[in-house]
Amino acid sequence: MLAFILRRVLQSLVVMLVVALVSFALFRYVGDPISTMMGQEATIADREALRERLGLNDPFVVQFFNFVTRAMQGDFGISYRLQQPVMELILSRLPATLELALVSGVLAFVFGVGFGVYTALNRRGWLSSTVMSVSLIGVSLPTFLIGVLLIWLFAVELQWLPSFGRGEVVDIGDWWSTGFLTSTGRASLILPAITLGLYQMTLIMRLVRAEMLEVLRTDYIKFARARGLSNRAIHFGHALKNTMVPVITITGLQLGAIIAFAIITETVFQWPGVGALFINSVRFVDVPVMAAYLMLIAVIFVVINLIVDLLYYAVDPRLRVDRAGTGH
Amino acid sequence: LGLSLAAASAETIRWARVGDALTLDPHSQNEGPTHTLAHHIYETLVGRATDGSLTPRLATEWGIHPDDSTVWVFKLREGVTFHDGSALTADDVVFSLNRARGETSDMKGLHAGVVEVTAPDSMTVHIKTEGPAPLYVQNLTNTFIMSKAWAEANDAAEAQDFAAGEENFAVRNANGTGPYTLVERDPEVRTVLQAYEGHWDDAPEVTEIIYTPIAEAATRVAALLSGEVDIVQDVPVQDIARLEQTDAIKVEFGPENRTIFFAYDMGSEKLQSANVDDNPFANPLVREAMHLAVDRDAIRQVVMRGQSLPTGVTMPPFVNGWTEELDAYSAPDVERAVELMAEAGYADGFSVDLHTPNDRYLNDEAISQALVGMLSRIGIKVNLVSQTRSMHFPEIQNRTTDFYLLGWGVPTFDSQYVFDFLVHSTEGARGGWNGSRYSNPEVDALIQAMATETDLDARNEMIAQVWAQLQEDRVFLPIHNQTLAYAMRDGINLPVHPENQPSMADVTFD
Amino acid sequence: MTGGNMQKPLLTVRDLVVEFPTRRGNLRALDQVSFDIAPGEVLGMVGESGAGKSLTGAAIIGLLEPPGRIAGGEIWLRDERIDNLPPEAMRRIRGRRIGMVFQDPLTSLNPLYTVAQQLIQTIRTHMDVSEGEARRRAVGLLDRVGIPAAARRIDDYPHHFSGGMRQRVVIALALAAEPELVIADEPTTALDVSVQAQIIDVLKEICAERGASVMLITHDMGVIAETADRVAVLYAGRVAEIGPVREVIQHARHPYTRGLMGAIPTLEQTSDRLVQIPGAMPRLNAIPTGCAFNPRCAHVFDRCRAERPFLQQAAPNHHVACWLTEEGGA
Amino acid sequence: MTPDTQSRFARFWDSDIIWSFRHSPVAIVAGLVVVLIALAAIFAPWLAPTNPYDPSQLNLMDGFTPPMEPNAFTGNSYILGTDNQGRDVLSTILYGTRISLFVGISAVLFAMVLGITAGLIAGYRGGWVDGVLMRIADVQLSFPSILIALLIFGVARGLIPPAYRETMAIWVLIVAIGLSDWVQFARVVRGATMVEKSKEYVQAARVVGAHPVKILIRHILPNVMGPVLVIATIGLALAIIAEATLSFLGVGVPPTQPSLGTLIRIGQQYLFSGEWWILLFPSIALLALALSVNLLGDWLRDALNPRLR
Amino acid sequence: MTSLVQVEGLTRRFDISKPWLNRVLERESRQFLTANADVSFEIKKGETFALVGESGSGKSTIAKMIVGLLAPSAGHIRFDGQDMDFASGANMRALRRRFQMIFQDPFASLNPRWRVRDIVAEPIVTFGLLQGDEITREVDRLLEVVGLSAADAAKFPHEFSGGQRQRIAIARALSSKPEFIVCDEPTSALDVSVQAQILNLMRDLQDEFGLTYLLISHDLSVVRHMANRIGVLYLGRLVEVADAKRLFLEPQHPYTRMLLDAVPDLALSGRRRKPVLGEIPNPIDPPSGCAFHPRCPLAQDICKAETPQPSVTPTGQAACHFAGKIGDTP
Ligand SMILES: Nc1ncnc2c1ncn2[C@@H]1O[C@H](COP(=O)(O)OP(=O)(O)OP(=O)(O)O)[C@@H](O)[C@H]1O
Ligand SMILES: Nc1ncnc2c1ncn2[C@@H]1O[C@H](COP(=O)(O)OP(=O)(O)OP(=O)(O)O)[C@@H](O)[C@H]1O
Ligand SMILES: [Mg+2]
Ligand SMILES: [Mg+2]
Ligand code: NI
Repeated sequence: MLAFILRRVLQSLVVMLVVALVSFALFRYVGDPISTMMGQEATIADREALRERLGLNDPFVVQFFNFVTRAMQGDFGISYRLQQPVMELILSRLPATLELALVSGVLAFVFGVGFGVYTALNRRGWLSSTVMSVSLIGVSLPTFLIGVLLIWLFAVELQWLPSFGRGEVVDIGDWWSTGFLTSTGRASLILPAITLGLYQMTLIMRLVRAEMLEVLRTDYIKFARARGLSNRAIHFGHALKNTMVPVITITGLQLGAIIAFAIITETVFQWPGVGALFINSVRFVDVPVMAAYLMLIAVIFVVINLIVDLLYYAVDPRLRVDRAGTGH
Repeated sequence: LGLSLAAASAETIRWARVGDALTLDPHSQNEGPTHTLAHHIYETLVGRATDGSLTPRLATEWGIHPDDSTVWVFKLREGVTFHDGSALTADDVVFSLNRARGETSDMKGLHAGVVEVTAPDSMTVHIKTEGPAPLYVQNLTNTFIMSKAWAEANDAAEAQDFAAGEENFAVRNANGTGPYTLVERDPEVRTVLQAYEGHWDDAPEVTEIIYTPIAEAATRVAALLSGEVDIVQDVPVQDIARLEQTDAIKVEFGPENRTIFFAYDMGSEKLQSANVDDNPFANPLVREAMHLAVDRDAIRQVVMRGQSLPTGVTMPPFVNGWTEELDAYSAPDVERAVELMAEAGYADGFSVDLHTPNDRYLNDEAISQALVGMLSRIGIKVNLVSQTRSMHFPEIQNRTTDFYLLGWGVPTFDSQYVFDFLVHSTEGARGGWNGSRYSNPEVDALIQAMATETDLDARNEMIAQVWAQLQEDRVFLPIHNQTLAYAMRDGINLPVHPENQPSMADVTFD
Repeated sequence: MTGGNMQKPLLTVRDLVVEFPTRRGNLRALDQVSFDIAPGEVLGMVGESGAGKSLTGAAIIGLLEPPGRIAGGEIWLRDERIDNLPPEAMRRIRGRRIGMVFQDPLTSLNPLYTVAQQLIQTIRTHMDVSEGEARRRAVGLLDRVGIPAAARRIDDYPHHFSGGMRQRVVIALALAAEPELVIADEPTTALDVSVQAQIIDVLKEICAERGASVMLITHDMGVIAETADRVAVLYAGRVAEIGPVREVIQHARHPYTRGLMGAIPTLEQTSDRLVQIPGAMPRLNAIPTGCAFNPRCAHVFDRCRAERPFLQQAAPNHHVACWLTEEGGA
Repeated sequence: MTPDTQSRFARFWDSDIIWSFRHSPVAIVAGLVVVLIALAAIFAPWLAPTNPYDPSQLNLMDGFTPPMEPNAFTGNSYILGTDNQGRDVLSTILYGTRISLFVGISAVLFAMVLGITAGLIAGYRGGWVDGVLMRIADVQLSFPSILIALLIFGVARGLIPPAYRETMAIWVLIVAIGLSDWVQFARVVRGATMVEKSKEYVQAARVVGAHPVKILIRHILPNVMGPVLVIATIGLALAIIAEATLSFLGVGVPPTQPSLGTLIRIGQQYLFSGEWWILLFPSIALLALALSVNLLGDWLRDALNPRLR
Repeated sequence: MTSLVQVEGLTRRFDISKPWLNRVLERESRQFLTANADVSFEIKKGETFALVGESGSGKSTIAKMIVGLLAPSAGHIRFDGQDMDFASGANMRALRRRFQMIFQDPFASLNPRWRVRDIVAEPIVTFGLLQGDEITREVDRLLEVVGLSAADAAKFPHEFSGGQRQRIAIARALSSKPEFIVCDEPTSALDVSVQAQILNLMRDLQDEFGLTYLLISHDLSVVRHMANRIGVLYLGRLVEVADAKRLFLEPQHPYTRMLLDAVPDLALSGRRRKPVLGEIPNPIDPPSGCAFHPRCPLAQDICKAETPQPSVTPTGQAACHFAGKIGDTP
């Protein structure tokens, strides 16, 4: 067990180093940070001086090395754009993104699994076909369009829900601010969560359906039927639990994707999360924020992977003895 | 009755625009939205009225020293206090101006000619420049005054240094003399300001400001339509009509201090992206043809939805040196343009890249696209390279573009600002944005001379001379001056500010 | 039909027809299959792959997979007709009155639940007993099927057991609610030769002990010979021959059964060549008219091609579906 | 008719997959829509009333003409109206679909080639090769697809000389979308390859000493194509949407040659201002295309799964 | 008769250790599974040599090493006097052509996407034996040899039954005109009636082409029917090699005897079959000394301590401390 976690951590470090290396190799082509850091009156000499001071003239390897050594001490530098320590900036935005991801993830999971099971059990019913087709609409239109349409309908025309932002937030401790505790906070979550979750929901639904259909054909389900177990016990106790193993993986990876896809949703809904921060940083070539964000995403993926593996462990007893080493 | 009512009731304004102030440190970013917010918390020596004229703020009087034409004298307002209660003195002003000139300040470009700032007494400040600087005062409208004691106590005596690796205290905290105090600041999310009771001026009607940036245009408009915000800046031009028609919403218009124009490399031997071996832009006939090909009215009508002022000169009307004759533009004449192209030896046209930003000016990409269509009619095949601002501007600064769109505002309200950056040959501090590679020694000499000319009439004559030359040489292809539109709830009055720096302190309620 | 054994049969299958409506027509996978099983009896069911052995079992326990459906005939469990019961009623019969053991012990157990969980769930589904009581019974069952240290191993997961052990667990599960009839569909095919005998012994003993009847599906004649009281030979979805085991093995009447017997290599006698039935069993969509076996039969005559033979008594309690029987034997 | 005398076509027509297609109304409709859209896209230059990609044919004053109504200035009228540049919406949809389809298909092909190669090699060789390839896939996965596309776009902008940018943009887009998609293929192919390689027909080929490359391509590849095809169809729909999403973020095809996604992004700006047609028609086209492709993918998944028949 | 294949001291270990880090942390050493240990035997030209043993005893591993699908960890394989070294290309090519393999599962051993023609022709093409039309003609001929028709060449494998597919596999094996064919459980997936067809076919081919077989099976009766000599494997070791006929009459090793006793009795001779005791031990951690001792009724202390070496017996060889002394135990 310990070895397993250690392996994972080691692997993750390598993954993160590579992520950092690749991102650094790429940043230099994204644009020139200096042009947005200085006003139009700045002279060429001024620009050069700033460039020099920031070490942007150093060879890419040196920049990378500096970044890694500082990052190891938890120092990701100062945002070129917002002039605040990057770590603090990202941490202050993280709760918004995580809450959004969580809610949309839960929505996607609950509805995805629910519809997935339903459509698997009633494979030829008209309701199943309808659910299957309608859910596809969600993935057949780009996220930004869905977001804007929702705003238009629910915020402008019906005026039921807020069109932007997080509403009132409540600070919990130093590190967390939550929108769950206020009514405006909760109302503000609805549209972005739907926008973000729709795609994942469709995905999970289809996956659950496919896996469930597979599992329902297995011998042990046949044997369970032959023992006269109730349909409930068979569908939800035996079949669904076995379906969950692959579903957990995909959902886990999807959670990472949700956080990444939040970029679009956050932009559309002016949701103050890390995704919006990142996209603004790209526009401003705010290298420290971009680098830190990518590392964060890598960390989140690694953590999620780890959790997924541990969940596997909990769900599937077969893995408890022999699986330890094999990654997937 | 009405007056007392307005003053008594607490009025909150929820205000949205596209982006947030990047920092509260008043000297570390020379950028519009940052200054706009700073104007609510900090003050400058002189301000800018909505008609573009200078107004007294912390300085009540100013002028060139009668004995020394290189010294500007400012008399400070009595009874001004910072939000922490301390009184404003000349020391604070000296400190602030020096801070703004500092190595890490982004405002230093505006104070490049300053040699020394001194305080002869506690209410007077002297600013000495290298030579006579008759227009220097115009540079001060965005240079904010901080409390020396506060800054030093909080280790913020210099503007934020990016390379330092640490955050400056002044980035998220503020202690100004302005009409509002900072209550809450969550960058890019929400900034809350409260009226400062100790402010020297009349108490503003707006007592609380909640400022929320909303990046997406559609969302911004939606927020106003759904009543979630009261004032929206940066209204997309296409939505203005709809907003005007909406009950309980009105839109205020006004000209902005920014000209949108195209410029082309007319100085190089050969273009970087063209399919011909020479430089067609160096040919005056080609430049003339391009002018004739452009239909500015169509751009105004369709692209800008009527929300622009087409112009024939690269400066807005507020600017010293502007005249109606310069502003006039010729009607499009494609036939003539085609003839000129043939005359110039480009009967078959040529192809060239056009660089345009797509997230900087109102409909910047669409304007460029429209130009592509217009030029294609006279045989110039334009490849449009549309990119984000952080990619676009370096192309101009590094001279890697042949043909580009640029918007230029004139914060000093004087033509020299345009000449210095866009026209003068690239030398030292001048000509940094001269992507046209225009180089005319006579013009250069005039520009240098007008910088120190204290006789305003003579100076104005020089300005007119330069403009005449520029127009004749067709150095720029001006399109229009941007206009601004602020949309707001009915009952709110907020005049449009030419620098797009509205002050909520100016808001009145019906 | 009357058996020699005049006891009332436990299970009666009459003219069972199972069809698969497919796009290439209606496939008749079982065609008028009839037999019965007396209480306490072991009926062996043999036949080539695809002959319809498993389908017969599935039809009886009501687990035909769609689109398969019972298209005719009747199935009686004692006095109750069970082929047309509503699903819920049928569910209560499954496990409680008819148990089933499948071929592959490796896949028959849900890998995510311990043996105890699966056993207890099954017991409590059918019997109104407490959790503790169910557990006690479960341990007893495991003990009975020969799992050493059952009390300790009951909380293990299936993957902790070897193949043979798992099949014992499967048998325990099938017998958990003390059914009257156990259908064992090739319970030993997936196991090693050396373990097969162990499993068959356990199954047989424990059923005998409880007086349960067994329908033993297999294609291994050796297993049948040792275990069954009677045997039914299936060919292309039809019963070719049914009778006491000794009769069928030693005096097979149907040419197919005879061929089958000759095809089995044995330890005892060695000839150079095995008896070989030419050709292969017809596909369901191409079953010849008349006797399904006629294209492969050495004794075929005209009637075989035209008319389908039905089961006829050839000896006491021994029925054969072959026209030769009527002609007086080959 | 015995199987031997059936013509190739008859056998094809009678094959399970076609049969299942013929009996699925959803699949037929979806297939029809896809074919129609594809044909319309392919023949856009002949079908479209105007060429919206030729700036010299555009008249700015035609901009914002409502559908079926004459323009206030020029008097021109268009079936589906015009957009903000005076482009005929119908023509732009036709041309844009062409680009969207091209980008989508090429990106999926690119991802497929990359993913299949990596998957085959990883699955067949196993050991450290597998380890390295799968770790690369992990790294790739920890970069969300949009980010990859954004970065690649940024890099390409920096690397490609300006003169080629416009022509290269579309290829960059293809690479960007494709690169973010290959892992899926690689994983599926790797899994299937590991299953197939232990099958006896592969061993039979190895016994006669067949070259590994030949075994991979001739034996294993055809047998892992089923799931690959399913992912590819779903991936096609995703790629088309991804192209649209990227255009929302400001990277994508040149604005003078709008794709379906770009057109939607443009139209989206006019949602509140009353020019609904610029958004509505392209959205319908995109929805119809993506939905049909998805439905086809769905059907294919079920049709290829023998256990579900 | 001269020997065609000689196997000497053949050993195969599989590294089944956990990853390096786990080993370090859990202080475990590397783990190996010995699938075959020190196996030696020879196969004479024209004979059928059979290997029997329970599942996991290492039968397939030996087969794979002989045809080069797996590399031995130790030991030699000589084919017709030449050392087989699969790493050396050119030399092997010529040798490779002379042996072939038939697999157990006729469903998995034919590529479902290939036409029968291509499947059968694959060895011909790979070895470059024939060109163009000759290939087609040869394939047609081969199909007829194995009892199919030339028209079948254009079909896909799924259009055939299991027995027919195994015939196709045999045709493929014959296509390079080999002298030696390794058959790994060629009939265990087939029905007895089809099995008889295939076994007969194999015999006929042997007579016709003078083939040499290595036949692997767990079915003693099949082995009895086909083989000239038999090797019995237990946990990767060859415990007994004997002449086929005599092995069944006079088993020298207690394990062989046990296997024989477990074979179901079809003749209904009244012989009770005795289930084998216990189960196969874990091959990762085999018992000390004679691996069979935990299940052996004759086990003595010496069996736990010493690994018995093969000793000559009246019928061949056996690796048992009491070899030859068990014939008289009942
Ligand atoms: N879902 C189905 N659709 C069509 N035909 C089917 C289906 N399921 C079974 N069959 C057919 O029914 C026949 C009987 O199948 P069954 O499984 O009962 O055979 P079996 O005698 O048990 O064979 P085996 O020994 O291989 O288990 C076979 O020919 C089979 O092809
Ligand atoms: N690639 C491998 N890695 C690890 N262990 C293996 C591998 N291949 C075979 N083994 C092990 O080697 C032993 C012998 O396997 P082999 O397949 O030769 O047995 P077998 O006698 O053919 O059994 P069966 O009758 O089941 O086919 C088994 O314990 C098996 O688990
Ligand atoms: Mg069966
Ligand atoms: Mg084997
Ligand atoms: Ni009778």
